[in-house]
Amino acid sequence: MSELIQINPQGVTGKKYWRSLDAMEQNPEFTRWVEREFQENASEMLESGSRRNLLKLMAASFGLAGATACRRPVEPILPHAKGVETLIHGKPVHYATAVTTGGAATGLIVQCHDGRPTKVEGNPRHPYSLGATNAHAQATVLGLYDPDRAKQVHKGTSRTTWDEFYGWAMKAFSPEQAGDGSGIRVLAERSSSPSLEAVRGEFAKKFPGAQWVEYDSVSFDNARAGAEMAFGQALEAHYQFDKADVVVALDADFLGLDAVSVLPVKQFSKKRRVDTPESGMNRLYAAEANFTLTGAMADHRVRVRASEVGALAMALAKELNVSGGELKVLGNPGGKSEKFVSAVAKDLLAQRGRSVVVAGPRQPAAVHALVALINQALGNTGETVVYTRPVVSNPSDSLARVKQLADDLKSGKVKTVVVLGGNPVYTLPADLGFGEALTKAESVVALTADENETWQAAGWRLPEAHVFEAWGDGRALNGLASVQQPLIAPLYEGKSALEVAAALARGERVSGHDVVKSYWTSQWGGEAAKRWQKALYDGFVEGTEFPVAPAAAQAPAVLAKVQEGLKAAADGWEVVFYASASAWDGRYANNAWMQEAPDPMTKLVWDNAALISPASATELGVQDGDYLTIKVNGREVKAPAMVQPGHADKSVSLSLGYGRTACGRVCKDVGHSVEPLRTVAGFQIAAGADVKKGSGSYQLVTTQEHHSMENRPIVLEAALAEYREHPDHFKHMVHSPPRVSMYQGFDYSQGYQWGMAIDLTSCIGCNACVVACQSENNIPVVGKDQVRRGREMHWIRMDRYYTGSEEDPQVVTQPMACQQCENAPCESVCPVAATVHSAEGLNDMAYNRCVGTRYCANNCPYKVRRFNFLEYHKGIEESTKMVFNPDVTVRMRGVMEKCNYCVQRIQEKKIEAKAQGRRTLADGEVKSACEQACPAEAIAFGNINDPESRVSKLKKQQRDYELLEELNTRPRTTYLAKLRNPNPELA
Amino acid sequence: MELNPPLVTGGMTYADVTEKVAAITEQAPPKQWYVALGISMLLAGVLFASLGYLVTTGIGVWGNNSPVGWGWDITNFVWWIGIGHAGTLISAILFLFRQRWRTSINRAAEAMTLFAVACAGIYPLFHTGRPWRAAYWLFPMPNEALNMWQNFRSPLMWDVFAVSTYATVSALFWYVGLIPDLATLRDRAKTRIRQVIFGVMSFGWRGGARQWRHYELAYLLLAGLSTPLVLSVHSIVSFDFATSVIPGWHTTIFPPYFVAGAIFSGFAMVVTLMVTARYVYNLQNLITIKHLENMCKVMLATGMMVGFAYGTEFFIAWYSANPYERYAFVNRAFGPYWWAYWSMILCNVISPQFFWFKRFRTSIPVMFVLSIFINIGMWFERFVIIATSLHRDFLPSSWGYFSPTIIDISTFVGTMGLFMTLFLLFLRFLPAIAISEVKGVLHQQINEQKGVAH
Amino acid sequence: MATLDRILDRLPLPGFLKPAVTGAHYGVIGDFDTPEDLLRAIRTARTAGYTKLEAYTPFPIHGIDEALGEGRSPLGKIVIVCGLTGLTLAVLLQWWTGAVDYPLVIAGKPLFAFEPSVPIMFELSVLLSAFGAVLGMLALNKLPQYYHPAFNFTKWAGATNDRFLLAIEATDPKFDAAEAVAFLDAAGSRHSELVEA
Amino acid sequence: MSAIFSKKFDTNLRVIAGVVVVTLGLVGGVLGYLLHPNQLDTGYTPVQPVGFSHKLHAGNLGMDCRYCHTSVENAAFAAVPPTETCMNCHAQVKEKSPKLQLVRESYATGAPIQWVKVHRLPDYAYFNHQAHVTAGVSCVSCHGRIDQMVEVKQVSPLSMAWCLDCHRNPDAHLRPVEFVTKLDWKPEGDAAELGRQLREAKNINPPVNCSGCHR
Repeated sequence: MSELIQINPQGVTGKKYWRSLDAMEQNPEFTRWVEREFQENASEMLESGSRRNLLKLMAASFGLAGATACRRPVEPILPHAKGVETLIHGKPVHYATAVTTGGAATGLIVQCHDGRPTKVEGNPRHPYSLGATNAHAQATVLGLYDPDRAKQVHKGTSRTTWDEFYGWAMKAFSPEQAGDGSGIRVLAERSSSPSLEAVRGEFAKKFPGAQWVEYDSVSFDNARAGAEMAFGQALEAHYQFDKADVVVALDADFLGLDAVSVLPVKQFSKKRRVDTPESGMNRLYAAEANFTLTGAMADHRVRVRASEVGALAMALAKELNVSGGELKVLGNPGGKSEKFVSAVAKDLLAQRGRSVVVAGPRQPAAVHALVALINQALGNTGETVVYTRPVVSNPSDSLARVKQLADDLKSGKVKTVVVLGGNPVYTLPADLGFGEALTKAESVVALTADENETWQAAGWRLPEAHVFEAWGDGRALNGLASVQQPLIAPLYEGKSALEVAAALARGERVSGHDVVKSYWTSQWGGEAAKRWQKALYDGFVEGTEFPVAPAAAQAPAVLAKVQEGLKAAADGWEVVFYASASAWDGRYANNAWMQEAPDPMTKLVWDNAALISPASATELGVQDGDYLTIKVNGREVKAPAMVQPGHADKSVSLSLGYGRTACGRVCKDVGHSVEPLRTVAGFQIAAGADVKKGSGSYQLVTTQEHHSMENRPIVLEAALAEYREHPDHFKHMVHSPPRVSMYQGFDYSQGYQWGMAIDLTSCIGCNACVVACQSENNIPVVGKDQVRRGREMHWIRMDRYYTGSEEDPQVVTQPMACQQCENAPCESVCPVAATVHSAEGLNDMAYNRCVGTRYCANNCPYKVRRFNFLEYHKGIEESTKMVFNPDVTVRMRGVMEKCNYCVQRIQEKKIEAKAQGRRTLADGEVKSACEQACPAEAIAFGNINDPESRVSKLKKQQRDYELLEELNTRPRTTYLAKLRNPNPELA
Repeated sequence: MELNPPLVTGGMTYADVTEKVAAITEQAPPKQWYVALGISMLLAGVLFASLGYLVTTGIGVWGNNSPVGWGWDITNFVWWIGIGHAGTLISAILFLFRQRWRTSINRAAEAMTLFAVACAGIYPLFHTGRPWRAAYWLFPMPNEALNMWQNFRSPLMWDVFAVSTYATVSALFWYVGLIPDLATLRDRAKTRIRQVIFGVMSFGWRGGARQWRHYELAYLLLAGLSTPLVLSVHSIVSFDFATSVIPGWHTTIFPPYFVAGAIFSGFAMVVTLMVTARYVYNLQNLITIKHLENMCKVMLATGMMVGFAYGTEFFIAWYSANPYERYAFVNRAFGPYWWAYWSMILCNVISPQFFWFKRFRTSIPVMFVLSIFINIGMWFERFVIIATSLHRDFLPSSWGYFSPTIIDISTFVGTMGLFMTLFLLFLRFLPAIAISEVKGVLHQQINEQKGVAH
Repeated sequence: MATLDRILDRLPLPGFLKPAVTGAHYGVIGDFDTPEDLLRAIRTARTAGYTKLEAYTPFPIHGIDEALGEGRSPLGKIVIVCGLTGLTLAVLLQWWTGAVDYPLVIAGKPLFAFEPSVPIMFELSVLLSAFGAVLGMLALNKLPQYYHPAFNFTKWAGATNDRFLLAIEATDPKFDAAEAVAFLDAAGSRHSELVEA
Repeated sequence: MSAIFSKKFDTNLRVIAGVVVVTLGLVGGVLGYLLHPNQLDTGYTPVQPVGFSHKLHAGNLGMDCRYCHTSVENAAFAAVPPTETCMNCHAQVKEKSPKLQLVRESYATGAPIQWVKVHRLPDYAYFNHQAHVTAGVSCVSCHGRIDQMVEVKQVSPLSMAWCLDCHRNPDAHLRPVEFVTKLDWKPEGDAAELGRQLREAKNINPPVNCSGCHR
């Protein structure tokens, strides 16, 4: 990231950029589309054009076979009438901004091409990103161009304007009409925005009787409630995995779906990395029901039902002698866990102050309190676990407040409801009957991102601006504030929650920019202007972190409360709800990249499923795809079963976010809604379920159908101890004849020679690289049916294998992209020389030369080549085309494509360096998209001729191996064998 | 047992031979011909519709996927090319070996070659994602604008040369053989239009002794050229697979194995067609049981070779101790495509064993049914080699499965329609039996009989 | 037109355009029952001193060349030259395009090598040889030649069916129409006649 | 039986065939020549909405190319200037000229002038002005003597073969960077030798790999 250019802080700048865009795009059709878009209804949008499908134009002109220029199309150049400073056509610029999920902000850098955001990266200087991102952040940019977004203000189903709305609102929210506001309720998504908090204060002052409720569909309240139980105040726990040698995850997916996972992954993998056989390595224990990424990384994993985790924690606490006294152990958390608990306890005790015990957000508050006690007893508090005050308000009781809101609605106390963001009608506990309750209010105002269930239930339907379109701010989990600056003026009529809230609170329309800027300048006083610029440039506001809160628990008193709060697990089936790795709580359901990103564990695409253990499947007599009928307290859903090896028995894991009823084109009829099962009491874990085989079955589609390595040396794996004893262990795992070539080979000793090393010890298999690659390289989405036929297009795929028994397997993951073989089998078979080697060791793929015999793909032993079987870009909206990276050709049907180490980035940096008079690129200057996104820093890319480059150093490790080396393909991508650090006691 | 049964029976004269063969082209064809042509043309129409849909929509209309980049397309290509081989074999190799029994079947067999190669040629062209580019990029034409050339190291490039050479040489060979017979038709022609058409087509052939001298040498040379050519074509087709790294493909046995398989399937197709034509046109005296029996012997021999190759593959996979190779072959027999494998074994290895018995070798219904079995089996052989090798190769993560779509089926059935259309038109309008060659055989036979009589 | 004919005559186009016969008559053609009769007649005619003889038969007949005194056909040489041309072309094509004009590193293999070039070398040799054989045959036989006086023979149709014709051409120094008719009749011809040119 | 074809048939056939072959050969040759990128793609001179004369501005007045094409050293695109750039001078010079009506309108309304693109590469070819200009490849190497053109005309075929010619032998097209926009610059002494020195000094290795231009 060589330069961060801040956006012109005038609110209208974005608009100007946007206006300039069509000129830059030189696309009259596009201009027409924009104009029409602002005039007419969205139904008109179903036009399919693929004008910018560059290669398609080639096809169209084929008839003229080279004579195209006889009738050369007149192509206009439309320069600006007035120049725009800072904008150089064709030169991407980068802006720092932030995105808030679950109330916590993460810093991002967004790349813009000619005024349109095209690629999201992490902000290297933001402590919760450190340059990396997760898959969802990568996909945010596609959400911006989602053609099914809520676009225009509606009253009921008829089109209206913001003026109309504000005209009504200024009256309805005037003291004359609303009085003290006791009839007003605001329901907003969890926010850590200081500006919004200030606006909320103004609103409360204006309407003391009104209530403002914040909620989370995927709730983290339990953790904070647990802290409240332990320390008397709701605190946010921060686990410093980079200081912990032993980590115990109790139903905690801190590497996966537990909120913002980038930082924990960064920290964890730092302790996991093995540079020499002597390096230390942390040890991870996991106890969980569903198989998560955290469980996959674990050195020891024990499968227990979610409701049994409390008992296990209690057993652990007892073993650790937390209370110093007698502890009541609940039930039997499973046969295997006894040995597990004692081994874990021993390990923890040996690493006092250098260990972490972490409970998942799904676990009840008592478990979190118990875990806080354990950490305290181990001396971890203050070392590896610190507490701060939470960044969200009402941190521990949002569900109760939502319930209160629903009750108020039902009792008719509420006249006006304002929903700011989210989709409460779909995500709130079903027993609240929120959609039904809303009808009791006189006026319902909903500001939503898409025309979702909540939008449909509202009277005033307001389009919410995308995070890249609006000013805002937010705090990272540790309190560090970021200003969220827009990268483009709203494409449609969207406004942010902050703008609407401010208008309602102040009784006048205000721009988001003014609200945010005036809040922060008021905080700074003197050097406000300079600090504002710096905050925008840095992507965060220096010095806003919260101080560490003192946290000390009175063990016996807390234990008493814990024992009171913990119940023994009930027998019978239980249901666990988890956020989907793709759709999350449904907010990414219309994001095609996320739908097509396979679930990291099940590899399921375009669906959710009811995950059950193999034994449970046998018991129920079901196979993958057979319907299950799941009943909880009289509520029932039907969902297709999927066998998840390593899942706890008698437990069903259901992912949220599917089966939406009011939804865009992407998520139409995708998956099964499990939301009807969620209740206030069983919002995350529902016990006492009745699970039966249902009638019929359903087609589930995965990107990987075979899950065993068939004893082949694909992912090489060993225990750390083994590696220490025999550092050359992996060199002997594959026996192949001497790799002698008939040919002399080519000299690759000069200049840049690109190579990649992927550390399988670090890789957590999270998909960030997959989506980053999709975004960078204009990779099409093909849809469920095409994936079923085996035609997914991902250039990098995340292979996942199970090893060991079906009941208790271990998992290894392996990112698999083009290996850039020096002796590439694909090259010699191409009849038209469309794929040949470059002087820098790249396996070039010239799409415009390819005729599509698919021979190269057949002959690729790694099967990483992707063929455009159909026109996969056909029918995508003009607006969605704006997401394309202009530096990468959009491939037409009939051509082969594959990873090329982001050659466009290599070229860009090489040209830049040369223009600056530099002879060589520095290591790390060129980052492939996958490398840049990877939170585990498992991927290293660079010049292997430079002995000091990161990739060269990794390749020098003894763990380094070439996949299928016996074929003598001499791949440039090599893997570093996977190490685990098992506890000898449990081995 | 007669040592050397006559190849032309029924005491036919030269004029009888002319009359018998030429009359077919001069009289109105039987009703069945029209029915058959109607059906064939309909199917050929299905082919063109399928190809049109394919070109306008993409390869995705077929079942091909990743990892099975080639499915029915290349299977059908190899199958059709293989079928073609019998024609060349009969006309060239048997000619060189002075096998006189070839004469009554070589013309139709050569025509079959041409039409089979035409059907085969459709696939390499249309299996590409962008056939409009493949059409001219695959031939080395000077290209100043791009400065790009083909990759002559690619087996597909070799295919381009092999198949186009094969098609050209076969057409030349076939047409050279036709010239004297076209002259016969010209001289028999009753209408001006037939006179002109056959007159033009026969180039003014007179059958002068000097013409025959050059002609015979040309024919001999073409036969001599076609013999290594026909062996090379299927060898080169097999290189598509043999030079790759995929287990199940990467096999040195492929060239002879493919050639044997090609002859096997080609003879089966000749039997299928000749038995039918013989029945419809009453050609029992020209295509005798002796001809058919000889073909059954060839099928038995080549079937055994193919069976031996199947066994060798398994042995080598085991002997190589290469786990990927071993798996590939175990997977063929016991994996998801076990049914294809065992269909292949049943049709190709078991069914020709009946030909050990003269009773079956000389039974028209038995050989007809078995020839169809062999054609099916040989199709499965190619499918097994292509699809089962591809669907599970090195990394289990990329394993997949191939299922054909309706367009796969319609394209394949369509090529049969095209083949039958061309073949029926050939039967109707051109001498289906080499008149002059049969007369040569008859002359020799007459002399031999005289010799016996003396 | 005559000048054109002369020019075209001199063009090195094999077998082109030279009128088969000049003069009013082509010669006398006799019509025989069997190849053996024909062979006998040829031998008699040669003994009788006729030199410009041509036989027309529906299929090639062994021994007729010797009987007519014809030597070896030069076709083999033509084919060898064509085949070698094909071979050379193939080598040059693959070497020049791969190693000279745009050398591209493909799969780490040499820019030009003998082994992968064999298939195309072979195929091009065969292709050009086959063209050589067919076009050479046509050229040597002066085909296509749509008009030939022999077609004027009243019983010509038999020549491509079951009759065996022998022509004594008018260019024969010993030629005399009446004598030739008588000679052929005597040699066993069923019908002999003087044929127009 | 009488002959089917007349005596003249063979001669006529050959004459006709000869004529056809010669004609086809001629047509093929002519087409091949005309369709060659050197003929087909060069000479394109579209009519521009404003009669801007490069000869006047860049030639007679001696304005540097980069006065208008500002981004040529910094970006892949050389950028056609905004109307504003025209108005820098034409607010004072020829401010009433009817020829500049469109320019003034554009400036007043903000509507862009619809220039017609002259040099057009296929979308899959990623040409980068910055890379060439900073390496010392002059504008003239591709665009010709723009300073002598009243109307801009494409003088190079911009075909792949043409690109490769220079990428393989760049020496003749290299000059010190300061003279890049001096279209009439001639090296003192041996041009090839100077080019070689520049290439070595600046480590210029133009790519001839696919990915050099196609991504």
